[in-house]
Amino acid sequence: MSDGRATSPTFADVTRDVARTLEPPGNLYFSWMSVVALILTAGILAWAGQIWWGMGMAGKRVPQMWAMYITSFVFWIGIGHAGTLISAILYLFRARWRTSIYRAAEAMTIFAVMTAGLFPLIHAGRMWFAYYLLPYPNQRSLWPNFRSPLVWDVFAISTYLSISTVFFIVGLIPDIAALRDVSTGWRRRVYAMLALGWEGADSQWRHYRRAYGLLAALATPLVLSVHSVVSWDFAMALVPGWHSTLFAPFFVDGAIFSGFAMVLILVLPMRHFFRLHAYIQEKHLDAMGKLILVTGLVLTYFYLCEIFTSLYSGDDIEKASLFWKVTKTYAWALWLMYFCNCVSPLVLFWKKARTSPVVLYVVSILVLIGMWFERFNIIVPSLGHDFYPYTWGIYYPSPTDTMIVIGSFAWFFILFLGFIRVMPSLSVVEVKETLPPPMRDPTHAGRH
Amino acid sequence: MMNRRDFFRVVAASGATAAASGCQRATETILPLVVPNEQIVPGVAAWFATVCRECPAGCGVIAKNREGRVVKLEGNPDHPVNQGALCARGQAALQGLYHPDRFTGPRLRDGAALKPVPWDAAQKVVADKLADLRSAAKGQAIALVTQLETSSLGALLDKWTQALGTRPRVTFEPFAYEALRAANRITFGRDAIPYFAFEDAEVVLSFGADFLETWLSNVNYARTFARMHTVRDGRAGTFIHVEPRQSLTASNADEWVRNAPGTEGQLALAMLKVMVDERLADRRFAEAVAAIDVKKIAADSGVPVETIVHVAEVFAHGRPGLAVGGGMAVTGSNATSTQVAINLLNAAAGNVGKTVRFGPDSAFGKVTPYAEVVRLADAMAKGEIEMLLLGSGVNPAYTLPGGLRFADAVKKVGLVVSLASQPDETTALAHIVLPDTHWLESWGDYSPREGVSGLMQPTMSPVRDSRPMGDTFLAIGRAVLRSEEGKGPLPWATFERYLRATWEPLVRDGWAATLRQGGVWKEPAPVVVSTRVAPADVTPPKLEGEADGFALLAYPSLRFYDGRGASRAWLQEAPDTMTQAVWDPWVEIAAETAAKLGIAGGDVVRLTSPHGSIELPAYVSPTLHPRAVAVPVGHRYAPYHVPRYVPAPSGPKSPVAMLGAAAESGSGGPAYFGVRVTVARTGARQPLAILQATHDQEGRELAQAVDLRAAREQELRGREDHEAHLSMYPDQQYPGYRWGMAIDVDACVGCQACVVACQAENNVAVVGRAQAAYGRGMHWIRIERWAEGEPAHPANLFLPMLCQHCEVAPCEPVCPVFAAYRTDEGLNAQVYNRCVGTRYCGNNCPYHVRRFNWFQWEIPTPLEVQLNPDVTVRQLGVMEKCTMCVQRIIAGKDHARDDKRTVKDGDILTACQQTCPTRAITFGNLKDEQSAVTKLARSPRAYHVLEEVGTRPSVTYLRKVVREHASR
Amino acid sequence: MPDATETIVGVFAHVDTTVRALEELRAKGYRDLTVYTPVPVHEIEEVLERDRPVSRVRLFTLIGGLTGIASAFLLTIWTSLIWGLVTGGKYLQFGPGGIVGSSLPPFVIIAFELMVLFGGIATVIGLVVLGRLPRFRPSATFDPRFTNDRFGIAIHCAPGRSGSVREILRTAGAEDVPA
Amino acid sequence: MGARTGVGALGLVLLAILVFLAVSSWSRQPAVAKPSIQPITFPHSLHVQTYKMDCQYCHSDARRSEYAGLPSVARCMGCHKIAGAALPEVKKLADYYARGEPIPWVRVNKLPEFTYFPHKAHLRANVKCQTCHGPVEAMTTFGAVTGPRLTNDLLNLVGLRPAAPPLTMGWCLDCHRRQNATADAHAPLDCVTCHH
Repeated sequence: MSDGRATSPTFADVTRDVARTLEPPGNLYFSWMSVVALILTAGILAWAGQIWWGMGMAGKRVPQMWAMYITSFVFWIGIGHAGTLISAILYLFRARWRTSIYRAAEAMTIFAVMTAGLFPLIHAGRMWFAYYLLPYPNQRSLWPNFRSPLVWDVFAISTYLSISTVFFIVGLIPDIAALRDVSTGWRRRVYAMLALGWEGADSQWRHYRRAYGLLAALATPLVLSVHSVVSWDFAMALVPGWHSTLFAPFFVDGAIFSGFAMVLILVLPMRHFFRLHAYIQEKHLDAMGKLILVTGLVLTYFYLCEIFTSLYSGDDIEKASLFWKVTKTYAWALWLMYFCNCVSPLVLFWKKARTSPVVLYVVSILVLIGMWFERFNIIVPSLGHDFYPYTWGIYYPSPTDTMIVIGSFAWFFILFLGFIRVMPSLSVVEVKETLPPPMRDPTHAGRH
Repeated sequence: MMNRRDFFRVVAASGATAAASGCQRATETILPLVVPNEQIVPGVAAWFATVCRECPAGCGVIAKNREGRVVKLEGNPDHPVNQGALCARGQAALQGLYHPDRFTGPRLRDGAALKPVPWDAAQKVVADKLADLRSAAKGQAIALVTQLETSSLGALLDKWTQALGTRPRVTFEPFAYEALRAANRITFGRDAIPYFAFEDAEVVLSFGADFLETWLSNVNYARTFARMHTVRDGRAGTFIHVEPRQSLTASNADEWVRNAPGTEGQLALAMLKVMVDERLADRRFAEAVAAIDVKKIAADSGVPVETIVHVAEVFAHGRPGLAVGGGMAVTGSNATSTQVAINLLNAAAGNVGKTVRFGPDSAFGKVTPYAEVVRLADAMAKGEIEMLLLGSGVNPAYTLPGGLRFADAVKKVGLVVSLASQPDETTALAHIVLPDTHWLESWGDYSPREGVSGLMQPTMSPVRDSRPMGDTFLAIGRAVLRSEEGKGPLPWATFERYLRATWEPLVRDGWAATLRQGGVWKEPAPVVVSTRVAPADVTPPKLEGEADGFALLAYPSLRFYDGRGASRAWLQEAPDTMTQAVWDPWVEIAAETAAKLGIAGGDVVRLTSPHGSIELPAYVSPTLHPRAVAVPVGHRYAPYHVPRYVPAPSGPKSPVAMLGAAAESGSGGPAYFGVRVTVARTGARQPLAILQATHDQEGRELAQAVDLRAAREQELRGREDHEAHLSMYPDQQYPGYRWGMAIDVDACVGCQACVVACQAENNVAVVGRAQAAYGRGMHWIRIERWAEGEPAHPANLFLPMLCQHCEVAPCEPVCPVFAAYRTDEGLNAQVYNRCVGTRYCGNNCPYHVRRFNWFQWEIPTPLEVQLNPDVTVRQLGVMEKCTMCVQRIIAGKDHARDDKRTVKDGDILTACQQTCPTRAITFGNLKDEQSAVTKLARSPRAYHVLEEVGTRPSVTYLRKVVREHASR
Repeated sequence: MPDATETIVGVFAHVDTTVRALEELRAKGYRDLTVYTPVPVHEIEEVLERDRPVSRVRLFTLIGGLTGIASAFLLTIWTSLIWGLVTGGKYLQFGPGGIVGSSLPPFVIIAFELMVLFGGIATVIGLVVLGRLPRFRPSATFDPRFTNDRFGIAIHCAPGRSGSVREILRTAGAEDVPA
Repeated sequence: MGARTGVGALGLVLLAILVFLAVSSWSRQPAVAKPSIQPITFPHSLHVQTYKMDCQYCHSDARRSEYAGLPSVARCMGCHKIAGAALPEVKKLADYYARGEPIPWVRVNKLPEFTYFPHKAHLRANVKCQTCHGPVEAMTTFGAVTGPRLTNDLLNLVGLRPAAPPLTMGWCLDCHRRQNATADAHAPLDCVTCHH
C-alpha cells in the first residue's frame, strides 16, 4: 500500500478483524431482524392473497398492465449491477480500492437479483405456469418464444445470477478457508465443508487466479448485457416513451448509479458497526462518491437526450406522452426523480461531501428513491398516455402491491443481514493482497 | 318441443361438473339419454325460431340450442321486421332466461316475504277469490293488466275476462305513442301508427324520434335507415334531427338542430310555412300556417331562421322525404298538435303513401291508452278494485309516473296476483306470484305489424319451475267456472292447444314449416288516406313545477327500454354510447347550467319536481339545451346485482318518479315531458363509471371522415395506390384462407348490439361497476364515440374497436410462450391454456383491445348454463381478446368441407356482424378476390386505425361520410 | 505417501525469505515443491511459474463458451423449425425450397447469454478439476497458519537429503521447520 | 477422488431440476385414466368381435358431432329386450330403462376443458377409433392409459423418446405432422383449432 501508514494492519489483523464480524450478534441486530421479518411476513401474506384472489388485488388495470412489480423488478436488477461491476470490471482495471467493499457488493448483487427474480413470478397472472418460459423437452412439444424479450430476460437473469453466484463462491473459498483455520467448534466444521479443503497451495492458486480472471472477463460483458436486455423489455415495445434505442446505455448507467448508492447504504453502517474504518477508509468513500457523481451526470445527459429525441422526433404521440408526463397526474414523480437523480448527486462535487458518511448516506437514499421512481416513470405514465386515448387511465397502487414491494425490501435485507453474520463480508484474501506483503528486508517494500 | 326436459336435467348436471373442475381428478360420470331425442345431437346446435318479446317491436329470433340449452340468440334472417339483426336488448334476453333471481316456483305472501307454495295451492287461492267475487257479483272489481299481446294470448285472455265477467283487459305499455295515433286520427282519419319506409326516403327529418334507440321498432328502422343513409354508388340520403338533447339518434344525423324543449311542433309548422312560401308545397297548406310567424318561432325555439329555411328546403327537395315525430317531442302537453304539424309536413311534401304507409300498421296501435290505466289506478285508490292480475312483462310499480301513486293505490286491492318470472318493484307489492315461463320457453305468437305474424315455440324446457301464463289462466278460469277440459267457454287443455287451434286454418298442414320459418308474413294492402288540412296551432308545452326549473327530459334508454332490460347484467355493463357510462344512472346537465350551479361530473344532485324527488350523479354535457336536464328511464338493479356488481342504491333512480299523473288531453298518453325540476347539489360525490377517457381524438385520426363530395369523387377515380410496405423480412404466406374484416364507420350507429352479442357468444365475463370503472372491463369489442368540431355541437363518429388481427402484431413477439401468435389463416390467436399472464401483449397493443382476467369472474348460477360450449371459459390470470369468433370459423370450414367446397361469403358470420342492425361489419376471406370484405378493403374510403404504427391490421375501416351542410 | 520420500515443511513469516528459499531449492534441483500462501503473491508466483505451462483453466472456458453459443443456436433454430409459429410477421420455417423466413437476430442474445453461462460454469469445473477440489482431509504438509499470515514450503525429497533441505530452509530465514 | 464427487454433486443438482420440471409439466395435465369400474360390466370385446358391431352403431354421433356420444338406454334396449335378457348385467340395464334413469357410466377418456377434439373431422379423415382409444375391441372392461406419465417425461428429458401415450398434445401433433408429411391431408397445426 503506497501511503504505508504505520497503522496499516498486518495479515493477522485482517483475519482477526474479519473473524470478529462473525461473532454472535447483539440485541440490536435481533431487533432489526425481527422488524424486517415482520414486514416480510406481511409481504408474503399479500402475495398469497394475490395468488388466491387474482392479479386484480394489485392496482393494475388497462392501460397500466405493468406497474409497481416491474418497476421494482427493474429497480432490483439495477441494484444488482454494482456488485459484479465492482468485482469484475474493476478487477480487470485493477482498481485496488474495490477490495474492501467488493464482498459486500457481491452479496448485495446476488440478493438483489434474487429479489428481482421474484417479481416476474409475483407479476405473472398464473405464476404456477411460469415454468412454461423454461426451454425443456415436454410432452406438449412446445418451446418458449425466443423472440420475446421476456425469454431473453429469463436467460439473461438466470445467467447473471449463476455467474454472480459462481463468482461470489469462488471468491469466498480462500476466505472461508482462512476463517476455518481460526475458528473452532461447529463453525469450524461448517467452514471446513464450505472451503472445499482449500489450502492455498500454489497448485490451487495458479488455477484459481486464472479462473478468477476468466470469470471476470466473462462477467464484464454480462454486466453490461443484463440491464441492456432488461431495457429491451421496454425498448422492443411500441409504447411511446419506451420505444427508444437510448434505453440500453441509459439503463446500464442508471443501474450502476443505483447500485453504488445501495452499496453505500449497506457498507456505511457495516463500517460503523463493525469498526472497519481501517479497511473502508475515506479514500474508498471518495472513490464511490466520484462514481456516483459521474454516473449521475451521465444519467442527466440521458434524461436530456430522452427529452430531446422526443421533441425532435416530430412524432406527436411521443410529444404528447412527454408533455403529459411532465405536466399532468404523475408530474410529481417525474420531478422528484429529476431532483433525486440529477440535482442531489451534485453535492458530491465537493470532496468534503464525498468523504462525509452522513452526506453520502443521504444522497444514496435520495438516489435510490429517484431510481425507483425512474422506473415507475418509465412504466406507469408512459402506459397511461399512449397511442389510444380511449383507454388512457390512472393507476392507483393497492394495499397488496404496496405491501409486496415493501416486503421485497425486507426480503433483501433479511438475506443481507443474515449473510454478514455468517460469511466474511470483507474479503480476507483481497484485503491482504492490498497490504504490503510482509518482508524481512524492508527495501523490497512498496514494489509491485 | 318433445320431451326435452329429461335431457336438460342431464346436461345441466354434467355442465355443473364441467364448470367446477379445474384440474379435478375425481371420477366423472357421463350420462346417456334414456330415450333419444331426434332433434338434438350432442355437440351439434339445433336452431328454433321464435319471436323476441323484450319490447313490443316483435323481432324474429332464432335460438341456438346446444345439448338442450339455449346458448345464443340471433335475429331470424327471414323475419321481415329485423331481417336477421337483433339489438342489445334482444341479445341479452338470455340473461332473463337464466336470470339468477327467477322465481323457482309460485310464491305466496307471508308478511314481508314471499314464501314458496305448491302450484295447486297458489292457483286455488286465486280461483277461490275469483269465485267469491263472482258470486258477490263483483266482476267489475277484478282487473287484468298485461303487456301488449297482439294475438292468441291476448285473444285467449279476452275470452277469459268475458267468461269470468271481469273488467276488460288493460294492455299497458309505458311507451305507446298515443299521440301518433291521435294525430293520425286528426290528420288522416285513421287511428293507427303506420309503417315508416325509411329505406325509400331521400331525406329523413326527425323531431325527437329516437328510431335508432327505442322508437317503435328500432332494429327495423336502423336497418332501413342504414339502407337509406349509407353511401352506395356515390349516393346517400340525408338525415336531419331536431331535439334539445344530442341523443344517439341525433349523433347519427347529418345535421342536428338543437331546439328549446317542446318547440318541435312550432318548428315543424315554421318549416311548413317556409315550404309554402317558397312554393315547395301545395297552396292548400297555406291555410294551415297562415298564422305562423317564423321569426317568433325562431326566437322561441332558439333555432335561427336560416336553419329553419335551410332544413325546410332540404326536406322539401327530398323525393320522397320522411318526417317523423317521437321521443320528448310527442309526449308533452302539446304532443298531439306537434304530431299533427309533423303529419302536415309529410302531407305537404307528398310523402303519405310513399314513406308513410298505412296498412302495415304497427301493433302499438292496439295498446290501451294510458288514460285507461289512470282510470284503473283511480278505481284502485278508491277501493273499487278487489283483485288485480298482472301479466308478466308489466311492472307498473316502477314504470308508472310517481304522480299516480300506484304503490299507494295497490295497497287498497285485496289480492294482487303477479305472473312475473322474476322479482321486481311490482312483485314486492303482490300477494301471489305465479311465475310465467320465459318467452324462450313458451308457445305463442306475436304480430308486430299488420301482415307479419310471428310464431313462438319453446326453444328449451323451462329453467325454473314456471307455467305458461295462458295455462295458468286456463286452469284458474276452469276452476272458477267449475268446468272440465274440452267443455265450457275455456275448453283448451293448454295454451298450446289454443294456439294450434287458432293457427290451424291459417297454416293447415304447414305447421312444421311455419315453425321453422318463425311465422307467416304477407304484404297487407296499402290503405289510402286523405289529408285533412286545418289551421294548426301548437301551443308551447305546459310544464308543472317552478318556472325557473329545468325541463325534465325522461327518455327511454336504449339499453333498458322501460326498465325491462335492466335486470340483465350484460346490458348494465354495455356502456351507454353517448356517455360511455356503465351501471350507474345519471342526470345529464348542460355545461352552462353546471358551471352556474357549481356542479362537476360525478357530483350527486337532487332533482325535485312537484311529484317527487330523486338523487343522481351528474353527467355534465356540453351539448344539452341549457333549459333542460335529461334522465334516462329504465335504470334499476336486479337483486343479484347488489352488492355483487354495484353498491345498494339509495332511493329511487327513475325519473318517472318525478312525473305527473295526468294524461295528455289530445291522445290520452302519458307525459314524459311534463315537469320542471329544480337541481340542487347534495354535497355527495359518486363518480360515474365511464369507460372512455376522452372523446377527443387528439389528432390521432382513429375515426376518420370524408366529405360526401370527396367520397363520390374517390369512388369514381378509385383508391390511390398506397406506398408499398417495406420490410427486411419476407411476408407471411397464407396457404389457405386469410380472414379479414371491414367496418363501415359511416354505417355504425353506436347501438351496442355487437358488444352484447359478442359477450353472449364468447362467454365474456361481467365485472361490475367498480372494476369496469377501473379499466378492467372484459368486452372484446367496444363502441367508441369520438367528438369532432366544437364541443357544444360536435359531429360524433362511432368506432367499433376490436382486435385488429394485425399482420405485424406488436402483441405476438413479446409473448414468451407463444400464447399469442399468428395463425396460417391470418388470425391473431390467443391460446388461453398457454398464457402465463405476463400482460406484456396488453401493454404493447396500441389499440388496447386485450383483456386480462384480473379475478376469477363469477358467473352466478344458473347463468353458467348459457355459456357457449364451443368457447373456453377463461381462468383468472389469462389474457383474452377478440378471436374473430374462431369457433364459428372452424364450424364454417367444417360445413364447407362436408359439402366438399371452400368457404364462401356468408358461410361464416361473426357474432358482431350477424347482429349488426346496420350491417356495418363485414367478415370474410381476404384472399378471395370476389368476397365482399376484399372489395371493401380496397374501397377508396378504406383506412386502418393508427396506420402509421405499421401494424398492418386485418380489420379495415371505411371512413364516415359527412355532408357539406352538416355544419348546422 | 510412498516410503521412499520424506516431506519437509518450512514455515516463513515473510515473502522475501520464502522467495529466497525457493530460489535456493530450485537451484539445488528440488522440483517437487508445494508452496502455501495466504494470498497469491506475485514474487512467489514468478519463481514457481517460470517453467510451467499456463493454467489449462482457459481451455475449459473456451470450450464451455463455444458449447454455449452452439447449443443456443441449435436450440433456438431447431425449436423454430419444428414448429414455425409466426409472431409479429417474423418466422423461421421449413418451406418450399428449404428454410424460409428470418428471425435470427434475437437468437444472438440467447447465444451470448449461454456463452457466458456455459463458459463460466466450465471455468469453475476447470478450477475444481485442476485444483483437485474438494478435499475432505487436509494434506499432511498443510498448516492452519498458511491461510492466515504464514507462508509455507513443502518439499518431497529422498529420505537421505532431508538434512540439506532443512538447512536450506533455515538459511533462507524459515521461522520454523517442524520435524 | 475430489473431482468425481464435484461432478456428482453437480449432476445431483441437475437431476433435481429435471425432476422438478418433469413433475411440474406432468402435474397439471389430463388425468391418467384407470381401468374403470362401470355400473354395468359392458364387454366391448363381445359386442365388437362376436357380434361384429360397428363402433358407430352405438357411438353414432361421432360422424356428425364433436362428441362420439353414448347410446341411449333405449338403443341398448332395442337389442336387449330379447338378446341376453336373462343375463344379470342386462337385467341391470333393463332396470335403468324401467326407471327411466340414465346409466351413470364412468368416464374413461377425457381431455382438459380447454381442448376441443372434434370426432367428426377425424372420422372424415378416416382416423380409426383405435388410434386414440386403443384396442377397445379387445377389451372386456374399457380402460385406457392416456395422458403424460412421469416415467415417459423423465425418459424424454434424458433424451430417450418413448412412444408418447395417447391424448397428450405432443402425441396429437406428431400424428398431424405425419399425416401432413405422408398423406395428401391438411391436418391443422394451428393452436386455435383445438384451443379456442
